[in-house]
Amino acid sequence: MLRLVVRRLLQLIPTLLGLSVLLFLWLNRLPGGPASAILGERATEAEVARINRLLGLDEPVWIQYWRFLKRIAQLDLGTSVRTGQPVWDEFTLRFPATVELAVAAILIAVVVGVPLGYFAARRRGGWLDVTSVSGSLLGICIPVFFLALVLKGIFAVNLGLFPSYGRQSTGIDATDVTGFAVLDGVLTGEFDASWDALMHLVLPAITLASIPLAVIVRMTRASVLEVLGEDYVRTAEAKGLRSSVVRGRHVLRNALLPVITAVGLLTGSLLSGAVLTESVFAFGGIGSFIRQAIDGRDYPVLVGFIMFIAMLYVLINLVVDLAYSLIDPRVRVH
Amino acid sequence: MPLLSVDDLTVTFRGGHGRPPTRAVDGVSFQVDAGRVTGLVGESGCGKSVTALALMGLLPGKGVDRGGSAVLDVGAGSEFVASGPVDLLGLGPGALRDLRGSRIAMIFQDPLSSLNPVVPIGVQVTEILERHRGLRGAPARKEAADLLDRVGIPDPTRRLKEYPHQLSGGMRQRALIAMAVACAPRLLIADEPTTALDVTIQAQILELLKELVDQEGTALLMITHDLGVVAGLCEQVNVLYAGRVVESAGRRELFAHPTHPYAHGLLGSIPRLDAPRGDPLHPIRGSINDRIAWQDGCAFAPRCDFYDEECLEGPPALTEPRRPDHRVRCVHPVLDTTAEEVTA
Amino acid sequence: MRILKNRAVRAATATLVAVVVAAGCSSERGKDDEGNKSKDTFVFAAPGDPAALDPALASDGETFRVTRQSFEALLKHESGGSDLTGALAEKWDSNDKGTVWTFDLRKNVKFHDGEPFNAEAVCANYDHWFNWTGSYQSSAVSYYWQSTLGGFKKNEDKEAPKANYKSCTAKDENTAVIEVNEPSANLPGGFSLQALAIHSPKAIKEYEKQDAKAKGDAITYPKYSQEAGTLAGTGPYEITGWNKGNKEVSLKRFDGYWGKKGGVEKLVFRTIDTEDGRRQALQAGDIDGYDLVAPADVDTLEKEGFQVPTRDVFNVLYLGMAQGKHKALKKPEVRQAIAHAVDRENLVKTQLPEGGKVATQFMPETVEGYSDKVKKYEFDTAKAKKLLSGAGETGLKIEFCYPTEVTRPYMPAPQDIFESVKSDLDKAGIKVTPKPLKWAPDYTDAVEAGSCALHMLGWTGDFNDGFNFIGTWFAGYDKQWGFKNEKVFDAVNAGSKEADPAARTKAYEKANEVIMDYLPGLPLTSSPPAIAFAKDVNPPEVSPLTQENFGEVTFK
Amino acid sequence: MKPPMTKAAKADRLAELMARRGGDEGGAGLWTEALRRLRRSKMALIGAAIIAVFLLLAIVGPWVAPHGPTAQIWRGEVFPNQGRFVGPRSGNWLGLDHLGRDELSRMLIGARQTLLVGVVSMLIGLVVGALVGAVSGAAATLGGAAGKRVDTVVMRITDMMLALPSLLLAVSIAAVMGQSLTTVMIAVGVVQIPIFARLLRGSMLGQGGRDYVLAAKSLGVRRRRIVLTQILPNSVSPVIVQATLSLATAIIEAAALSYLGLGNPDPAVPEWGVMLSQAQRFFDNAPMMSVYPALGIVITALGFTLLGEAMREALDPRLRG
Repeated sequence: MLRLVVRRLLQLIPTLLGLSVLLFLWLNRLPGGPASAILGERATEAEVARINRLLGLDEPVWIQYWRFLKRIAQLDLGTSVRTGQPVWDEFTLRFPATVELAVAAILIAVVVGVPLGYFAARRRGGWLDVTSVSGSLLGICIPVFFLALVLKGIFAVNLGLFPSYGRQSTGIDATDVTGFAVLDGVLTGEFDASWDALMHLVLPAITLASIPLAVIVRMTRASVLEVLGEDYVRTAEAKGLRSSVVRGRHVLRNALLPVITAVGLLTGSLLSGAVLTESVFAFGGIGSFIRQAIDGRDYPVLVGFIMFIAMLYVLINLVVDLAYSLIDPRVRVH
Repeated sequence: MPLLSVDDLTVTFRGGHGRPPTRAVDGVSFQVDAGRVTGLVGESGCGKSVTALALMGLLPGKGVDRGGSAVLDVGAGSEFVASGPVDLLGLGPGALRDLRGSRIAMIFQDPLSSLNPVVPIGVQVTEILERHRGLRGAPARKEAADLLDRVGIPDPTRRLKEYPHQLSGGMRQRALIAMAVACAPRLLIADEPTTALDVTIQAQILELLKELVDQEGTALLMITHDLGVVAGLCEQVNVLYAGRVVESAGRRELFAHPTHPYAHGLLGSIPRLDAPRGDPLHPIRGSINDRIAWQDGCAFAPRCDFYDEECLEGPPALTEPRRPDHRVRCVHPVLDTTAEEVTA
Repeated sequence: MRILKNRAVRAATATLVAVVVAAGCSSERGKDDEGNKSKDTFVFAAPGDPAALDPALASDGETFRVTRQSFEALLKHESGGSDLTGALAEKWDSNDKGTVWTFDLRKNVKFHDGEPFNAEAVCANYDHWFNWTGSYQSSAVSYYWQSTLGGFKKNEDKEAPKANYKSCTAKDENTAVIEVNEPSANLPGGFSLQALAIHSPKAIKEYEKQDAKAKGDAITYPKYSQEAGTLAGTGPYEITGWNKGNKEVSLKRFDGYWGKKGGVEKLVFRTIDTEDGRRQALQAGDIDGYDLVAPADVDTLEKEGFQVPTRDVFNVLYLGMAQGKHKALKKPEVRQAIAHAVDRENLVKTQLPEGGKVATQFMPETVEGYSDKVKKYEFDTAKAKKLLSGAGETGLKIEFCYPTEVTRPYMPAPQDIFESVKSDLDKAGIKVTPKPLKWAPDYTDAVEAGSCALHMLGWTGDFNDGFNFIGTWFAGYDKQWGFKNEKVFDAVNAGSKEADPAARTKAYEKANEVIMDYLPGLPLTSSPPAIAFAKDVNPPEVSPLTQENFGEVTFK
Repeated sequence: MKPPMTKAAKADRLAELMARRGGDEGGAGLWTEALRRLRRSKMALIGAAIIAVFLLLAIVGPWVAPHGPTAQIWRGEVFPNQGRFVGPRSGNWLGLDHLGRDELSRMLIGARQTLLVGVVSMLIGLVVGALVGAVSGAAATLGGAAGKRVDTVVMRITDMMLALPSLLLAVSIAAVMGQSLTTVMIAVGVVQIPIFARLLRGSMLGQGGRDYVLAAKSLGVRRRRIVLTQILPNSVSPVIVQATLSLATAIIEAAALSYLGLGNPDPAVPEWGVMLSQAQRFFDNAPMMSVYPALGIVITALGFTLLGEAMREALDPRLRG
């Protein structure tokens, strides 16, 4: 098991190197530089030239790349041009928010999606099947930002049930332990802070959950349908087992295997892809930060981020595989 | 009276999706006597497996019509079932669940796909003990170990923790058998239990089944296309064709005097060591799909060497051309066969 | 394996239950907090995060909006107006040449860290800036110092502007004298810049060593500038916290303030980058006010009973023309034709918030030097057509850049304004090829490089001096415009070296007339950036320079 | 006693009876099977209906549109800065947009643009993705050790592409190429590439293990032929399904890009995504202005998705029944 982990991490290195080269060439093709991004309409050519010289952006690409490599070697992701802070700090500052959001979204998707998919499969062709499937499909078809706006308009602005933006209310000055607002509240006993953070999570999480939900419903449905046709289910029935046992032990446990992989990958994409949701709800996560980085040509942040995501993906796949080996005896990791 | 008497059992799959309805079992009648081994023989597609599933109540609820009756003497009753004879086809799902595994059990064809890959063997055995015998925890595991031991699985306590993919094909089938006999059912249905195994194992498994039924006094309904198995195991044989019993007789009688052209053909198509060199096999021509509906006449007619217009005048009835205990559904039974022509 | 799994599951459920239960019983308390919180905390939503908490290092309005509540410069603009008045200096004066500036400082003023404010303190600050080295000299860090007082004691970059700052001397406890080499149009206005606000010398000493490193490929702001409570100013509020994750800066009332104490106990600035986001937050009652209201929302908000006070205009939006890019623009008739083709009234009527005006010249009427006698180009499509055919440019094809994904105080809805102007030009028979670009850096770069034949850009004044407007464009050759015209350049520069305010104003008026005769581009509009407040707030005096002092805020 | 039948007569009679019995199951090919099931699936029918309408609009829309997309004919009547808009009325059945243009006309003309974006970007993803997938799939199934290596490398890259947030990718593309309809199409298309690649490769690997391929190999059929004539044809069905689904995602992604201000800039060719992202600013005063394009997008996307899902189900041998 440990060997697997190590092997995976080693495999990561060449990938990252290749990726970084591509990135560097790519980003260097982007017009405009950080200087003018900082100064906006106040930028004059001279200023831009000076700043670029100061940042060594006037040097040839390969020199820049070499510098970059040396930095990375020292585990230094560089410094954000826009905020003037170390990229790593910026990430660690904002990532927990995104993780919280992504996890909440996935939880919703799983808790709602799996049962829906299961019963849809059981009553295949029935109204529940049709509604749940096409309903979840509808989820995919609504542009996320529009869904976000509508949800916000209704539940935050008109009904005032949930806060309309951010992670925490201003009144509550929660002590920051892990950066995970909800968790912190529990740890420090500031339960009102936890509650507050939860409330802030609801709308963004639902918005973000719309797509994973659809995926999970369909996967669960398909895979349950498949399992229901399996011989071992028939065997279980032939033993006269109670239907609860047949469903739980024999149908679900097998049907959920593919769903788990899906959940893993979905989480990954959520962690990197919450750009729209976060910016609509002004949720101080990595998504909105990256969007600003793109607008501001914040190369170090972008490079760092993509490196970050790459690692993240490898890790997630690892976790999925390990989880798999826990549930599916056929793929024990040795 | 017999343990199980199936009378005019019909199973029809409603087409749906624009397909014509297909009648898989078309008025099958046969009997299984307590403690005896009864064979249900026929080539694939003749409806033997469907018959078995119908008896087990494992056919899908939707889109399937059942007819006729299958009366089983369940002995002592349960919360859902009155004791004594009950018509399996008339029972509700709850009742069937009570009977399945306890009074009537089944062994399937492919041992690998018939075992849940992600649940340890032990659990798959104990769960049935728990369900029907209320055994839990340690005693259940103990009992399970004994069962595995009885079906000849070495080192049972270790095996209990293992998963199906860690067992050999034979082991798996033994495990399935262990589950089937776990509650000493009155009737055990074995659907091609050896087809998926290689020959050496086949023999062992058949041996095992024989022992078990002898010890327990369990009646065994052996469903197979393999006449070898029939010859080795069954006391009473029913030959199925296109969803109907076309010939029914004791083993010796049948092998001695296969009277229905189909049965005759079946036996004729077995290669035999003592046959003179160059003496050709006599396969039955065509496939089971070349048939006509029973109500139009003999379904076997299209493949039959002897048929004529009489065969096409409505369904032939069961007759007893040779002996009262040898029933044949044919207009032109093959009566001129002599013993030495076909004997195993 | 299974055991472990179960344990994990149990743990998870346990926590979950804990959270929910806890939440359940504590939610009540949460509500109460909300209840009394709104009494003493004023939450204001800004469109962007501050860059640093040391205004001297910043060049963006969001930083200044925050620091202005905590740091004060020598001078300031009068509340709600654009005229200079004393802040930390009670009176100020200069010699006739305008090179020696004498400030009579306010007495018994204390910094937040208890240090006394006096002439030494002032000079400590100015010398500190003047002696900046390394990447502090980058205009990304010290833009305003350089644009008002030029370079540094030792310019490390030959391209840097030459120093105009000479010295600062403490004549006595309460008199500071700042000398410059050349008279400059940026003075005295520059002394009011938030970037030149005075910090406690103690703090400066302490954090001087921290360098703004140009590390690898970015300038790192010094650590102190990213933390609350490092610097100390003299303003009505102290910065107590900057929660970057939460995009929130919080300030506490400073009771030792020399002037009128802050109206509310706590100020909080939160960042909500989208217009809708800010509006909805206000409507939902999550915030007490926000800036940069979309014109479309002004009316809605007022209808719903929110307060949307109108600012005076202090900016100008213009239609830039790059003669270097498109030869036809070199012809005066073409430029005039375009001027006549555009229906600027319609922009004001339909696009701008209440209080918007048609711009007749390159500065708003609130600025000294605004002239009524400039040549006006009224909307007249027919005339435009005639001029074009006269210039032999009928069926003129031209590229028109506009920025996406941005709203500027002077340009509320770029795409809409663009589309209106475009359809005007179409009517006059000018074929426009639209070229949208991301605001920064794509758009700003393209415009700077003069690669946008037509483009929209604008300017918000830093302080009330004409040169701060026209000087930024027409003091000399500039690729953005791509024309050389000494007449214009001279007229513009005439005022800048002029020490006497009256004469200077005259010069600017002249300059405006010259510019509008030459018509390098077309001033479109001046629009007041709208700001909104909740119903239960007594808003501060709104400032044309968006320099609101939130100390004036109280709750009804 | 009837006269004896001739052999021929008997044969005919038999044939007749066998025919009467009706054919047996099986025999029907994958596609005919699938089609039969499709014709009976509600989802498929609804989806197809929606698509049909959409296509019709896309084709005739621009001709039947009463006004030009950019003509600010009623400019004087709409005041976005005062929240005063004009709703549906005779002459402008869907009212006016925020610049006094006829909303209906813009919707009609927008339909074609939206379709264009969807189709082209889907094709980009499909063609490139399928190529990549096919190569790496072929390499993996028949390329031996070297092939395996090729395959892993290719898949790594696609993994990375998948890992990158699609918007980030799209945005940076737009940044390089400048904003235009083509940019949007390419950006959205590129995002689809890895999906198609993985899909095709996956199902090719699946086919590669099948007996008939082994058979072909053992018979010494040239590898290229095996891939082209055996593996590929049997691997396309999931790709076709995905293509249908991609039409939907493409349209939505395009809308997202527009929301980020990277949509097709040219007001002369309104696209629903752009219209939506421009209109949502006025949601409070003129909700319908956002609702029209939003509905357009949602319904169209739903159409393609429904059809795609139905196809997926119809083609999935495991879900037969």
